[in-house]
Amino acid sequence: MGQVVKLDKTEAAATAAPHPAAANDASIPAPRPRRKPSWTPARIGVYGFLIVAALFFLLPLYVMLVTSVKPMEEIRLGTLFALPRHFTLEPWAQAWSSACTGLECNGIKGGFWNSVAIVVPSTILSIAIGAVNGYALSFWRPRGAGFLFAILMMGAFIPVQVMIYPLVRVLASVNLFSSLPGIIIIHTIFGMPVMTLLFRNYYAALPLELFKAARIDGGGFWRIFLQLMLPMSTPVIVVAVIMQVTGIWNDFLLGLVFAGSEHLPMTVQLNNIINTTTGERLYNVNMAATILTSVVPLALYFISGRWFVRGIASGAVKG
Amino acid sequence: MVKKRQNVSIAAYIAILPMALTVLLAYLGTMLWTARVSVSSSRTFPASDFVGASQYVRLFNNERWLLSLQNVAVYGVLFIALCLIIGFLLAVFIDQKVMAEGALRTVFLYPYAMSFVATGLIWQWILNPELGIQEVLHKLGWAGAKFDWIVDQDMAIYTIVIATVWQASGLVMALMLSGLRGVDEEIWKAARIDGIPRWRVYGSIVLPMLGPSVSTAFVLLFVMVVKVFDAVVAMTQGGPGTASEVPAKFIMDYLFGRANIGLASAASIVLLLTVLAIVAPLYFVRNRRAAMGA
Amino acid sequence: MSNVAIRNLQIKLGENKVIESLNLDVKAGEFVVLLGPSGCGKSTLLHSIAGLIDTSAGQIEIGGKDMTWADPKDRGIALVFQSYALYPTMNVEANMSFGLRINGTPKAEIARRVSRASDMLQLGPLLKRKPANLSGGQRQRVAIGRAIVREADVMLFDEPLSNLDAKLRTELRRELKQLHKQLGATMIYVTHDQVEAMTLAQRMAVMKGGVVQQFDTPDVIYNTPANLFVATFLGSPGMNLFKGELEQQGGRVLFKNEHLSVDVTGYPFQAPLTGKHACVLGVRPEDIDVGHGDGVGQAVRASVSLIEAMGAHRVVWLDFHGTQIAGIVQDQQLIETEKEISFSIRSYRISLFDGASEQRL
Amino acid sequence: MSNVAIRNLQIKLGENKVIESLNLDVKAGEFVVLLGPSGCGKSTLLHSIAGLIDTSAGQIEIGGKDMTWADPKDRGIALVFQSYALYPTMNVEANMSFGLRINGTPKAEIARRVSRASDMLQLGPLLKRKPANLSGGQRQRVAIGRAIVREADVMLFDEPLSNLDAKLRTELRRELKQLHKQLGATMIYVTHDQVEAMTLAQRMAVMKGGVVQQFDTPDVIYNTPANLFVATFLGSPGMNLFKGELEQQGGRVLFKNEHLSVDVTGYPFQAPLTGKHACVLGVRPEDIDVGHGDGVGQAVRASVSLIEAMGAHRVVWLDFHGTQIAGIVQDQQLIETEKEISFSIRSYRISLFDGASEQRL
Amino acid sequence: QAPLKATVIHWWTSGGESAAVKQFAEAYNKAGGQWIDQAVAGADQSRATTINRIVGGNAPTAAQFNTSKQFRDFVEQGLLNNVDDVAIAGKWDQIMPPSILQAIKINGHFYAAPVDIHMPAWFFYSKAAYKKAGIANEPQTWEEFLTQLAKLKAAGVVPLAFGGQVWQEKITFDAIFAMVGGADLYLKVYRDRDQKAVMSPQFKQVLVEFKKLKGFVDAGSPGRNWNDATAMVVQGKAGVQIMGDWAKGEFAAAKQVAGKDFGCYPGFGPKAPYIVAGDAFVFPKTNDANAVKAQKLLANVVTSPAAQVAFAARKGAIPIRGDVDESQLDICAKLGLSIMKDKSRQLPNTEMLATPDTTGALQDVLTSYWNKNQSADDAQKAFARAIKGE
Ligand SMILES: Nc1ncnc2c1ncn2[C@@H]1O[C@H](COP(=O)(O)OP(=O)(O)OP(=O)(O)O)[C@@H](O)[C@H]1O
Ligand SMILES: Nc1ncnc2c1ncn2[C@@H]1O[C@H](COP(=O)(O)OP(=O)(O)OP(=O)(O)O)[C@@H](O)[C@H]1O
Ligand SMILES: [Mg+2]
Ligand SMILES: [Mg+2]
Repeated sequence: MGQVVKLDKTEAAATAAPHPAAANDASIPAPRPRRKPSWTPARIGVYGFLIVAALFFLLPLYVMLVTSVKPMEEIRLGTLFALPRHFTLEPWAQAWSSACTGLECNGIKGGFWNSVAIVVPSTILSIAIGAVNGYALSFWRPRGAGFLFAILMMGAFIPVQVMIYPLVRVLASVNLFSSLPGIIIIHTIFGMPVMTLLFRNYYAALPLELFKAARIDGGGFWRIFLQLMLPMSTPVIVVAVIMQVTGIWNDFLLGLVFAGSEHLPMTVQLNNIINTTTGERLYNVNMAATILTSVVPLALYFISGRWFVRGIASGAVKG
Repeated sequence: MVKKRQNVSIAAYIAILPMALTVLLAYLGTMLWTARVSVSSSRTFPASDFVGASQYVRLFNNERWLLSLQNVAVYGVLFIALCLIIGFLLAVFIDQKVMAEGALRTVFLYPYAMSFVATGLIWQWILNPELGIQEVLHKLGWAGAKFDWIVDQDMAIYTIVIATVWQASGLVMALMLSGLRGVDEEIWKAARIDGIPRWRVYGSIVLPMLGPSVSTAFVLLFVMVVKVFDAVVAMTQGGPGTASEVPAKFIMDYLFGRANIGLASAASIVLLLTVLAIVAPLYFVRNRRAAMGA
Repeated sequence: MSNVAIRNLQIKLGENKVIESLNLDVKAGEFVVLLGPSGCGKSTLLHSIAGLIDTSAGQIEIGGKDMTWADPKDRGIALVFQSYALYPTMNVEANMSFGLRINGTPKAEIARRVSRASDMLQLGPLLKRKPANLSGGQRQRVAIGRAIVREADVMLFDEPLSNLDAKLRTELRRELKQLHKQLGATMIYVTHDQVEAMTLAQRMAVMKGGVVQQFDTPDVIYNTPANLFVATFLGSPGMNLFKGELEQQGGRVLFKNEHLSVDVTGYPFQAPLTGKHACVLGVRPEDIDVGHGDGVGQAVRASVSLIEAMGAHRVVWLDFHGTQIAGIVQDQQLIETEKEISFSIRSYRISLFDGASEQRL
Repeated sequence: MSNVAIRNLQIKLGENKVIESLNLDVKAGEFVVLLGPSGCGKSTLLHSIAGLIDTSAGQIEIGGKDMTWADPKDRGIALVFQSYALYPTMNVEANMSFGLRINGTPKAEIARRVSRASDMLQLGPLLKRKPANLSGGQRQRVAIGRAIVREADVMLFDEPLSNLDAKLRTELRRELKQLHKQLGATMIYVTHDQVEAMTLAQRMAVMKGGVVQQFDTPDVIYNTPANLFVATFLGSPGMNLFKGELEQQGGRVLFKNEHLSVDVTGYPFQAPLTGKHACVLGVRPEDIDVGHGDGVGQAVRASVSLIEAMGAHRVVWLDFHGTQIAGIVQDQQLIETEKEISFSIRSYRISLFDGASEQRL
Repeated sequence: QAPLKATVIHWWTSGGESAAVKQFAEAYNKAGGQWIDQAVAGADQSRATTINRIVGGNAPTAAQFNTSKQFRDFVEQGLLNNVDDVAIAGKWDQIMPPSILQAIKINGHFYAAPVDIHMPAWFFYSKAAYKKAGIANEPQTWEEFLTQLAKLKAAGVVPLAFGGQVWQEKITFDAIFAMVGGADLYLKVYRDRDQKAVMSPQFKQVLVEFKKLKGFVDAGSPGRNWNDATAMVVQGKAGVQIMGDWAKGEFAAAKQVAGKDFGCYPGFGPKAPYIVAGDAFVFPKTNDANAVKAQKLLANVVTSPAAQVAFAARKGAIPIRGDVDESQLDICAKLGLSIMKDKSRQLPNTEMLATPDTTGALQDVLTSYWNKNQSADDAQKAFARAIKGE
């Protein structure tokens, strides 16, 4: 990973040119003539759009946040957008460590490590398989792979819930039902269509000549994949990680069914807290719990940006 | 006589073995199983009898199912179009070397991280004429303001569009951004020399180059459309009435609450065939073009 | 050391039949240069030898074995891509050593070969750079380096020196020649630089539209081009052409047209002549004697339209009844544009072509 | 018509100071060729003139206006990229016409320009193809086409003909010259082909390591190189060099070393000489008279180590006490490798350089 | 001897429900067992989990279902153990209401242990709102109820706090049906699926009356969650809500006291029918002797009077048996318990009478009728088709 970061830096410095605003990011002590005033109308327009869009996107989060720090009496008033009159962090504490999810009243923190134990291997495995599939489909095209892929893509359109019953039977028949490996396999299966598609299309956009050069160099299937294609895949891997971590982290249905009671992810708890049918609802706790649960994917989103490397294949081919 | 193709490494076949197994055992298997169940009288559990097409007959006599298909068509067109447009725009604007890029990216992506059970409720509140935006406008003195789509038979489906676009367009943005960043800088330079305004470069050069990313995003969104469920349940429960019913909710209702997996399976099969009917021609056209051009 | 034999090769790209039916026999250890106009299928040919393009028909034999459908890595080849195709995420050193690392060459040997190549290509200070941070010529050198470190039996070069400066190019030309001697590898080399072609080639294949026009030593091709195309394609400027007729006048053969008459009796016709014959006479610029009849040919007069100083010599363009004729002047005589001047053709150095088939007579 | 003036330009790429402090004054309508070894910063210079690279210091003036920070599109320039940078999703025609369509050129005018360019570049049958389906040379021609249809005031060419065959190259050279005349545009042209440089340039700038070494007409540069670098960089093969000393012997000036003594009394020294002087004598291969003393210089003997036949002439490499000396032989005399032969230096054509500073004396 | 482990899947996940289920767990643990809790929010989800666990060979000891036809298929598939021993020893036949027995006793065997009784159609009203509208007493007839709603409306409060979700619409309809149409018609329609009854003018009248409520709900009702509706009553913004007795939890959370801050009544007049619903545990088939023992112990414990009343008090429900100490219960529950003693007033809810599939179809019909501009005639026809099971 360290290597990738380094690449990011040099890329940014070397390719500053086409973006006017970047003129001032190389630090040179001597006073430099400015390329342009920073605040051109176009620039203002860019920020204007982004700010408006950001406000739209943030509106629900704002409501969630203020709801999560209000006592229930205030929430019942129905003043959605008002700031809390009695600010309280009690709901957050409760959500994290004392909300009841059935008999247990330990909040959502209980399943945290279970979630981690499911997410990490599932993400890695599903991305690895998706990347290999995409790579094979784009560059090697083994016979029949196209057909398999077509069916795989069709499978993406079947509601997960419909597939659960038969999959339970299959996994039960190989003694993997209700186990950690079982849930990892399940996530890999359900992630496969989209992961494969993602990587297949990404690789389709890379210059074919690179693959040819590697073939001439004697690279076999795995060599080319590991040493050439994977390092060039950072942007798409980021997208894949975002999708898989979010999807798997937020899943509770599959976790509930396949993970077995020792491995229930924290979202099962979250669901138990917020999704009660006939019990009373503590909206503030619900919101706090929801935000708390999403902290891991959010953190990931925030730090993932540096791997959206610019011009990853630049300098490779001429023409 | 002549082999048509050069040897493909054995490793390639080994590498796609997991995919082959998954496809055969999980996907093809499930599809066949579902097809089988759909011609039985299964209720809570799969039955092994054969009742012909009666589940299908019942399905197509079911007004709610037909309405669901209709709704999802409207929803799908809008949702996909808006997500692609907004996602692309966000990616483009974020790509302008803006300050706080990481924060903005997170802002646009965060809805994707949050359970719709909670955020759907928030949307329900925000859109509710007694609580949300309309009420705020009234309080601000604009008494005539009206924004009650969520309780309006004709408009409810559009509120689902708003909320789900809010949720998914960040992902499209990320996808597009990864594609954008892959465009060779030299192309940008050439366009600057040619005096092409940035927006035209995005429109005429970069966007076509993003073809694969767009098609990934399209398929992804299409899958989301077919499976849209959480948002509907959290926001409108399919209502008012049946105004925002969608096929996935129909299937889920029959699968669990109404314990009729025969009908649910029939619906799944119909849904799958519909998707196939839409996607296959696209796929065919693309392949043809690939064969002729690139 | 492997020979490369190509038989009836046919290649389609998309709808285009790029190569129709090509035959080429390269001996083991030979240095063959491929020459041909832009888009004639040179790169396509190299790629098909390397196994990167599927052949539609025909056969490719390398080292005595049929390799038509063999995997690129089993063919024992190295290839310099015209478009470089460098690995963008690897630095120069890794780019060069990738192939060696793959086939398990010992570390020390890798280091030796890479350092030799980088010395030869003057890449020493750039070894840790990524391709994106290199100049065009530097990238090209990395592409060459990647191929030569492999020390393969058959080495394919696709315009490897096109983006290098003349000095470096001269040096590398010599280095490549040496490499060839040393490794004894078979080399097939595409270039547009005729000096390169002439100095490197043991044999030269001139292609046009996917067909080999002539395959022989550079000398033979330069001096006795097999057809009009080869004649005009080679040389800079190309051969001067005069349309006319061959006439036999009592044991002597004369080339005649409106303005010119050249005695070609001594010409080594490949087949005996019969009667009159529409024909094209070709003569290289250096065989046009400008300024003084040299006593061999008949001196005629033309006006000077352009003089190009080339350093060592001058190219003088003459307007001879509307056709432009190029002559090379080595000495320091005073020549001025727009003035009339006499020139003559060294008739013992001419080529004659059939007027219809354009083949050499 | 715009002049281009560059003052104290400094450019950094990443950590590298690629251009340190460069000055160049190109007159309006002039055709200037940039020449320099691979990686010396030619492309960087063109890109900075085009406004694609930010300058660290210095000023760029185009058409009399300070354009250091102007947008590329406001500079009135066209640029052929060394790496082509074609729009991959557009066909050849669209690639060429896109810029014109954007700036609202009338349709008829676009059609006219595109068809003229495609005729000139022989791209006619390829207009509907995408770049991916073109050969290397065809892509390069599209890149040229895209620049020339713009008919900009300043046209920048970065090795535009490097991947074309000699014949096409000669034709295009002439066409470009014509275009230059016709448009009156200022042209700055990077090439490694010295024939191209010599024939096209009104003035020529020789660069090294981001610094202009000499900027003058081709003739001046070829015949009186300003320093050792320019002397050896130009010419193919480059100038032969002999190290030695200058001695004044009663009114006469002699160049002397162990094996050689040349009378250089007639040499046009730029500054008067004083005493002994470590010095390098340079002489071009064509000024080495091989096989017979021509009576001007003193004939010495060396052994022939290599003969390169170049068609019109031969390059003879002589081993003169361990140094390789190149001579050009125009006539047909018999020369054999490994035999001894005599040669002489035309002393009225030599160049002398200071032994330490390497500047011309 | 090791304690008898019992894994129990249920969907009691809210605060009040958790407190309730804790009573069962403690009672079971005290009786020598070990309760292993598996809460899964959402009734559908919870039942689906049970199914999958059974299919996957990892069945729980007990699982929650509604006291209804939901587990009929399990019985038919032979996937459940019966608890006849416990039922006979505990004289369930005598102490439990017939509607519940009807649901759990299949082919003469007891396949479920009922744990509570919910009445899904209570009327909760805000005393503050009633005061504001000048209403003194609870309505004795449907007409009076409508008048009160009109008064509330005139006073500027939302008369009926309503959540426009299908199941809430169904609850409301069933309440009106039982009240306006009477128990006979109710049973004829739901139990006997009597087409004539469905097509009768009386039934049509029920539909018409039901739709009248539409005039008393606010614009924001569609899609609203039940507890948001309850909040309106709590706030005094709305007058009445028709909802199950679990809504008391919301009032309690807002520190409101039944009889003081809000009122509750199960229907109009002294003979109003009392709709019965509830939860039950089923016991998936197992041959493990210990597990069977655990199932029996569990069935025994959860139906015992002490556990029952402790559970019901916290859950807001009423016990399945009358022979309990009422003092722990609130006044609504006490009222319910006393009504339950009159068997003639007991009325099973639809789930007990019809398959989930049919119930669902009825919901679809009603939601269409409620939300669209559909005539009562059309709705009646659709209702008839749905109940026939087409
Ligand atoms: N992005 C970059 N970062 C750092 N150094 C760079 C970068 N791009 C080019 N260079 C270096 O800058 C120098 C000048 O590069 P430039 O492309 O201008 O050379 P050039 O004269 O055009 O050479 P060539 O004839 O090989 O094309 C080279 O030594 C190159 O290695
Ligand atoms: N993918 C393709 N699809 C269709 N035609 C193609 C494709 N690639 C190349 N061609 C055509 O095939 C012909 C031969 O191409 P090739 O690259 O072999 O030429 P070349 O001899 O190497 O030319 P150059 O000297 O310009 O590199 C060209 O006319 C080109 O237009
Ligand atoms: Mg080529
Ligand atoms: Mg360059």
